Amino acid sequence: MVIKSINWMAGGPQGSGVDTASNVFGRACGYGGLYVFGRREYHSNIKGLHSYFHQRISTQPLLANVNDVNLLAAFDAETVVRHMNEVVAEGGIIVDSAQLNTKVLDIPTLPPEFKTEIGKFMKENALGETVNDWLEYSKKRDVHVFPVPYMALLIQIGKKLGVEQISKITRMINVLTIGISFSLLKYDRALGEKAVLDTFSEKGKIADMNALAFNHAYDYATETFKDNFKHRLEKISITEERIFLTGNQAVAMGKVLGGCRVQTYYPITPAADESEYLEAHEILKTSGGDEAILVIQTEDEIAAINSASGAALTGARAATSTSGPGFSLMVEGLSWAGNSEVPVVITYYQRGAPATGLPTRHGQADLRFVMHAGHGEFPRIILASGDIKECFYDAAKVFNLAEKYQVPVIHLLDKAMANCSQTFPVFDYANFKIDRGSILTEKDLEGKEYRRFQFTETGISPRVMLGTKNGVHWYTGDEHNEEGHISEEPSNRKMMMEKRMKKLELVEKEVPIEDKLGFYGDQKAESVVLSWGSPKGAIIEAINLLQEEGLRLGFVQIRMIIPFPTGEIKRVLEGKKRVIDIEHNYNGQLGQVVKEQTGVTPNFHILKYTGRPMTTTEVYDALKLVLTDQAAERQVLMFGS
Amino acid sequence: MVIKSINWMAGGPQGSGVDTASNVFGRACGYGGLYVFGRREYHSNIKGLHSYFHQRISTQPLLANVNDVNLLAAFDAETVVRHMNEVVAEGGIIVDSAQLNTKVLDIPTLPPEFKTEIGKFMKENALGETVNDWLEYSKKRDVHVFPVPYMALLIQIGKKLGVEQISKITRMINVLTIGISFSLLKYDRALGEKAVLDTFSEKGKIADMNALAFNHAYDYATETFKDNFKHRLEKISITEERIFLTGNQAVAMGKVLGGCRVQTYYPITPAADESEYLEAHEILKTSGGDEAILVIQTEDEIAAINSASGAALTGARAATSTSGPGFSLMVEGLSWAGNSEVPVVITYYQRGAPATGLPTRHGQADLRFVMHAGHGEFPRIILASGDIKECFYDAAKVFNLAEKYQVPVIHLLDKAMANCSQTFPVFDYANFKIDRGSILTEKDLEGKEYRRFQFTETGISPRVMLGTKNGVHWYTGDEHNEEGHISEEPSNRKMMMEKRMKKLELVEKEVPIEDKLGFYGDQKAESVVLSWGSPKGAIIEAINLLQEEGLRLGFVQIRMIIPFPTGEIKRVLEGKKRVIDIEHNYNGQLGQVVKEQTGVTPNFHILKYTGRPMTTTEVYDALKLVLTDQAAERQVLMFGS
Amino acid sequence: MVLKPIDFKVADVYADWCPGCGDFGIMNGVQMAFAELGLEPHQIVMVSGIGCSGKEPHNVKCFGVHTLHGRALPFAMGIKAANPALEVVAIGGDGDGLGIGAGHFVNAGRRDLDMTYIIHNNGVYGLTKGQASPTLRRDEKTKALPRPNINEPVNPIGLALISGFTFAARSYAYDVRHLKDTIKQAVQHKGMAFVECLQPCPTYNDITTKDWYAGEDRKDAQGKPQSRLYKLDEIGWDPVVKDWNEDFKKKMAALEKTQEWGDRIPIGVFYKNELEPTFQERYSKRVPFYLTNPPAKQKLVDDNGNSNVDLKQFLDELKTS
Amino acid sequence: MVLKPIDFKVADVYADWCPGCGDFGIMNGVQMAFAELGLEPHQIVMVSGIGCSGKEPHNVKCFGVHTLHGRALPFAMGIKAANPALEVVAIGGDGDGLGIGAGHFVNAGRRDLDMTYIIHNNGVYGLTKGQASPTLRRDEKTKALPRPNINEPVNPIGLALISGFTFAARSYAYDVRHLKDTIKQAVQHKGMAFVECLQPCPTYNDITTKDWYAGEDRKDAQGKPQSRLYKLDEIGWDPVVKDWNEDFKKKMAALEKTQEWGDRIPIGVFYKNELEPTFQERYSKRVPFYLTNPPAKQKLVDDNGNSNVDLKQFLDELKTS
Ligand SMILES: Cc1ncc(C[n+]2csc(CCOP(=O)(O)OP(=O)(O)O)c2C)c(N)n1
Ligand SMILES: Cc1ncc(C[n+]2csc(CCOP(=O)(O)OP(=O)(O)O)c2C)c(N)n1
Ligand code: SF4
Ligand code: SF4
Ligand SMILES: [Mg+2]
Ligand SMILES: [Mg+2]
Repeated sequence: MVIKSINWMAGGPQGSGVDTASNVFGRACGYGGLYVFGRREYHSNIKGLHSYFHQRISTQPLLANVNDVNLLAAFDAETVVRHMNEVVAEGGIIVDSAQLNTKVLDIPTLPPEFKTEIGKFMKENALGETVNDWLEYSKKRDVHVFPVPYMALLIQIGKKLGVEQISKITRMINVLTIGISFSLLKYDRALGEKAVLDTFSEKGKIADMNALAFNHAYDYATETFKDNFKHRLEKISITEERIFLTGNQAVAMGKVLGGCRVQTYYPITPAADESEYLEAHEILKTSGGDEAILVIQTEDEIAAINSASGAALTGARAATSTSGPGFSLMVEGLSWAGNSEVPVVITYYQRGAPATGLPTRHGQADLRFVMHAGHGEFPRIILASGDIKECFYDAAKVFNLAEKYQVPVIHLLDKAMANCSQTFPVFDYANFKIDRGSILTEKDLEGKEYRRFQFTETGISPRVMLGTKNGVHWYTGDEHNEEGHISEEPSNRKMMMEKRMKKLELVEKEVPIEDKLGFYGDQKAESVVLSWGSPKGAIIEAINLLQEEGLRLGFVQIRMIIPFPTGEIKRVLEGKKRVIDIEHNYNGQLGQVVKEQTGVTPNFHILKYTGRPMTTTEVYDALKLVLTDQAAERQVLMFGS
Repeated sequence: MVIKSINWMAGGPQGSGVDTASNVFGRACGYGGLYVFGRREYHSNIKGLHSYFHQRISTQPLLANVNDVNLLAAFDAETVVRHMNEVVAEGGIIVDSAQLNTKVLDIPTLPPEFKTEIGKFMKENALGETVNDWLEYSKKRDVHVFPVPYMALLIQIGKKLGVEQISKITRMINVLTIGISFSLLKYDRALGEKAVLDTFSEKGKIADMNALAFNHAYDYATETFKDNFKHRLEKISITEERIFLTGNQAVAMGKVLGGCRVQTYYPITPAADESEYLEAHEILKTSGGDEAILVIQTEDEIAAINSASGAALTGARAATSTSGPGFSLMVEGLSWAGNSEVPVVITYYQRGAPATGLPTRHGQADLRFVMHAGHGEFPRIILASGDIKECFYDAAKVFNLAEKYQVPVIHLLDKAMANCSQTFPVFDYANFKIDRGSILTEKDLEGKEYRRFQFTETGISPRVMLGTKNGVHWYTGDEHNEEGHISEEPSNRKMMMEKRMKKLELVEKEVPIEDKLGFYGDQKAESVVLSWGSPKGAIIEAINLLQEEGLRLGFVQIRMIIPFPTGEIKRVLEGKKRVIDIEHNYNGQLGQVVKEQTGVTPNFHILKYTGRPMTTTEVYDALKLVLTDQAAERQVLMFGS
Repeated sequence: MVLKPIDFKVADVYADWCPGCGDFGIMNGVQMAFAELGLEPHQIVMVSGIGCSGKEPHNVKCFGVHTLHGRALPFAMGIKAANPALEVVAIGGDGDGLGIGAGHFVNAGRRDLDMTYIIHNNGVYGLTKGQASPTLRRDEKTKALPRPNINEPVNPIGLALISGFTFAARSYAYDVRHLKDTIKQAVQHKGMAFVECLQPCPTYNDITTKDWYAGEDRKDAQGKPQSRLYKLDEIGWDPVVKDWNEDFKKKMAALEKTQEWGDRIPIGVFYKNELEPTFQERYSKRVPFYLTNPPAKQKLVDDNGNSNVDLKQFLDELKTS
Repeated sequence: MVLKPIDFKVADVYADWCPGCGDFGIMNGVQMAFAELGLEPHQIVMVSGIGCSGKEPHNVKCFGVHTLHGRALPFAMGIKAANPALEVVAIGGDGDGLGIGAGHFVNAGRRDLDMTYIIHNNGVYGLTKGQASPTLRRDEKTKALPRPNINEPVNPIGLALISGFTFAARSYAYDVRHLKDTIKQAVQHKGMAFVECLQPCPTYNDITTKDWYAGEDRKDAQGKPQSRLYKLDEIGWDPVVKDWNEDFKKKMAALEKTQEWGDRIPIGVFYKNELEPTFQERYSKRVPFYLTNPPAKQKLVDDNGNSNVDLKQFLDELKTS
């Protein structure tokens, strides 16, 4: 089933309102009963460098993004240069007419290596040096160009508003392009206006100013562009309740649901938004008494993990949220938590790495790292969500796992998920159970001698929270005896190691299969895709497309990384003709893990490490090559600027 | 070939001179042309808790330690309790007669979990509660007991010396037991005396005092113990020059040889001894001008790795030295070094983990961690030495690898190697070559435009040191272009990732096979042992013993962990009936890596994670069970207190 | 039930410090202080770093959290913030707190959680065998150092004052009475309290030894050693800031006092300010029920075992239909 | 060849700070200072952390080492120690240097390497979109904060003084001339120099803005804004410690000056002491050829390509036969 969609993109300098525009656009579509999938790209920069937002819109639920752009709203010249070729035939480009004469190679924000690239492109295609020359090239590919005198329009708007300050009006370029866009797409103006008003609702007069700008631009375009731009966005009527949200927001809500009451963090992209969102909503509505989530910005990530562990010992469900560089600093703390059996949760958003890497870009190259992070051997659970909905439920579940098995849990996410935005039917959470595991209270302990690390059949010792009467006990990062005191005795050491490690066997046994992996597509097909994390949506969409063409394919999404569902995966993979590993990294890390665990070696790899997430288009193309025996063993995807 | 040896052990509270005694003992044996292999065990404690030193002595070169003790010098009651059963029939125990009536369960330093253990032992064997009762049990096993009135003897010695201060004489218990030991073993008294004098040579009068104590005790024993203790230590005459040293010392010397001129460190066991040894020898003798190694104690390990990287950028060969907890903190810095192609060396001494773990005990559980440490993917080289001699040469070689390939190199060691002491023929180092890789100077650069990260065929870009005229350039932890400026361009990103990663292919190609793995034993045998690091010696000795019994076995020691010598290992392992993985960890980590890399799954595991190193005895026993088809898939070794 | 110091002892754990180590004194001081404060073991959490000093919680009967090298404060902060009803006392070595942990030290001052931090100042890294700690003076060469110390020392109380600790004191491991009193004041202080405890390390620090503090090297005419330590109390020192106007002055005076070293070394409370609102007070302004229903005590769950959270407040903002 | 500021510009790198960002001013100040100091690009290494400020080296033509968040000082220390001939200037944000990097800051003071550290004090974590940095005052709520800042601010110059920096100054991003002069003095200072540079962040800090510093909110009768900043020079401030006796007094005076904020904010050199031996001097006592043949310059190798080291000194100690 090919999901038909209209694909709109806004691009411009970071700080010029690309995000806001896209949010308005997405909401407006949501109000019209449409599904939205938004992909957001931006530099590690606050103002000036290129950013863009791709909104895919459909009447059908969307799982991923695609390459195509039907309508590009270019705030500036660079956007034209970077995205022109993504616009499909019969698509359109909204461009500032003042930029038409800009010389492409004079755009100051283009780095030399990119200039070299486009220089080559210009030469190959005999392109002139101005934006206009470039657009002429597009026109030859049947792309409509809609030049709009942004400044002139803004001045008209400013006059209507009685605002003269240039900076105040230029800020509205974004809303202006939405007005133009919706007009071109013939979308319901009222929904656009409502989205504008809602988005700026907390900013008083600004909301009205923007609404006026929107309408002015809408009118202008309706009057000006009479050529028959064929793409249409039409509202439909729906009855179900839907939400429009990002991965960060889904995780935050999931955490609250799961009982998280202490969140520590040190600012880092793309994790910090989650913590700030939580702090903004710190006082919780509950069916019981007063509750709140305490969000603490610590001095660094070392403090973040260790404070969270400290909090967890008191009985508060506690988490910290970070990305690669921060997690690198948490490794020692993780090791302590593992050794002391602390139920602490680490939400880990992968991004382009190594080092500072591509701080605002996507990556999935930290799988092996999280699996083995920390000196020594200790149990941990790793759950990798594959989409926003999983983000939500997993973010809640991890706290149950952490407390039940008394282990640190890593919830593994990535930038693509964190920053994409999607519409969903309102999440159902009414029956989400809280399982706190084995906890002893003051009463239970009366007259007893409590040993925190008592040897038990399962390896799980009943917990007592710090502060509980009759339950005084000790923790140490050293190897310890049942009381929690330092012990260097060999036989105690052996038993303690085994006590800790065997908890993983229990997890393996008790966690239901559907939380460990997802299976999609055709179970019986001779080819199977193997993946984890954010490629999920693109893979499912691609499989569906291939299915339509009679190319059959299964897809196993690995959700639980540790303990690894070895048996199940082996069963699914064994005997397949093609095992196709798809991930956002260089080494094909999941493929390696699968090989190590199951003995099955993936024979095809579709990898991407440009920092940009895979699209359905790319995955479809690459898989088709594999299935038609035209692919190399290793395909490296490159789409996206 | 069974290596015959005499095994002496000294035990007592930490701080009572166990180490010094053992050093004296070992040196004295060395002076007599004998080979020594010393194993040292101590608590994470400065004074009071039990420590011991096992010295194995032979006329043949020794590769490892064994379980047996022929003569135990017990400084205190606890030593008797802990080691009595290690003393073989016809062996002996030197014990303080004042301790004979000590009640075993009253020894204050015994932790409750150990008391439970020995309680059980006492019950099972119907042992009485005093040290004497225990020794009676030993006597039944044909062990000689030599009670010595330590205090009375010391007072006599004090009188001779004119020293009354009790604390000054009690300090000499250690030397006293050596006098007794050498007398019982009928070893050359003069060599013992010389070892005492040399050991205390920097302490003035103390040397003489100790020599007197040694002689006094020697005489006392000769007169007192006429029973025929059958074990003998005999000097032999040799012509070659030998040294007696620890792993820490070997690494330090290797570093200096390899050109290390900046060493940063933060104190941690068992790494710090190396840095302090270097600092004590900071001014170097060279064939050229003045040189010195700058040793810097930093405020933490984060500073240590990053300062070392900074130093490396200036052209100084730079290293840092640490163990698990410290390395955990270096992970982010490692990632930066990988991304910026910094030739920095990390000397990593594994110890009992996780967290603080067993800080003074042994472990090999950080293999997977070092392989994958750091967010993102970047090249690193990992070399794992298997004995003191390899420690020395590898410590020098790693600097060549680091500079030639411009990657961080991890030299992986462990506590067993760091703290064992051994005699060797003087290392031959006259022809050790320094290879600094591709470096451009001021002259080379004249009139040229330099790009630090220039794309090249091999992935290696010529280096320029900070400060070089005409060579200004940039580093960043962000992804960067050839100049070293931040770049988020997808195609540049792809090329940079590939540039960095492909250097590993070159390493793989250029490093000679003998640096990648060692092969011992019978290549054609149907069983092969797989191991890395310090078990090497015990495995070789065990194989030799089994060989004598007609049980044939090969052994492949993996020395280069990254890049992994996949092809070579596959060749060695494939088609073998038994692949036996031997390591000091819980998971059989090297086995996992081998499975992942070669597809070959080890079918037997001999593992140990008590924090104590494997002995030849243990490995021999375990292998024999495997070869005679009596072994479980997984054997967990437990020897050593 | 009024407890005695002995009730804070741990029966089956051997305190494995060297004979004569100042840590014994500090342990006793802590136990006495807890007893006199009328606390019960379960009300207290002792959090430590790694070092000889870091082992202390194992020898004190209350909740003990022996953490990582340099990280006592972050753990303590998480504990205290999640359950402000607990009496949290963090302790650690000078290397632990002022070397690897210095960043947490500085930032803990800014946060002003109502807890106590005691640093064992022995001038060395004890447990790693005597390297220079950040408090060792420049050019000093203690026993185990291959070369004299190349760095200047840090000024612990000075650093605490500049970092915003609202209580700063110094005591001495062998003056257990004084130490006990000082710890009591620190625990009772409303705000983040710092105690620098001078601690001889007989094994590795052969410079600032017990004898040195006691002035064994400078006896008066009668042959009586002239202790180097004197009590701020005795000179009528008033550390308490009574109104904000005198705050800076008192801070500076305290700082000046830290300059005294060598022949006269002051011990006692240098500075104390309870005017500053604590973290608890600050946060309670935002979340009024924080102290009555802190994170550690919240229910999370309803009677059916479901999460008690109503996500409406989030969802309403996100709804598009 | 005398270089001009423009010679320190980097042609093909776009400086991507927000319009009006104080970082532009700082970049200019640095470039001007380097030119006026008569330095050539290859003699200088600029080391930075991560943040908006951390990008600065890419816009200055000299060796640039853009490191990790909070780690500029450790890298700089390694560089300077290995090659003391280099002029090393470390820079970074206030979050970078005083939050995550505070431990290095404190310990760098103790080491007193002869280099310079410039902190860009903008009160926020710029590059992560405006969270509170350690210098933001309590209860202040800048644009991006969901809640007012709950922590007290750190006092950067105070912390430098207590930590043993031997030079401490403050300047202002938009007073490029003053900034240039201050940086020059810092670089020329023998010892570890600290410069706090007040830096408006027009995007996230809407409290200490350019207008606020300029006093646009308090105009005199003539309508002229009354700048909040004043120069220590102008009040005849003498920061230089001429002999050790006056050291503490001058330090305290400097500290007292840091208390001024709000209506009158001093800029200039607060404190300067060159009596203290630098790390270089201290180490040279042990290794006399350190400055002439530092680690970065040693040969390592003999004419045959072999290591030039003679291990005899080690081996002799270890020999048993
Ligand atoms: C991350 C890390 N680095 C180093 C160590 C090794 N280590 C153990 S104790 C210690 C220092 C102890 O000195 P101090 O903090 O002054 O405590 P003291 O022993 O003197 O009481 C160090 C460095 C460690 N445990 N963890
Ligand atoms: C270890 C680590 N944690 C977090 C981050 C994310 N990060 C990037 S810049 C920054 C803060 C920047 O603030 P500041 O240091 O004040 O510099 P400014 O941007 O204000 O100049 C942070 C936290 C990181 N890069 N590395
Ligand atoms: S080494 Fe020093 S601090 Fe540690 S226990 Fe011994 S005396 Fe105490
Ligand atoms: S966010 Fe602030 S500090 Fe960063 S570039 Fe923009 S104005 Fe400058
Ligand atoms: Mg100490
Ligand atoms: Mg800042």
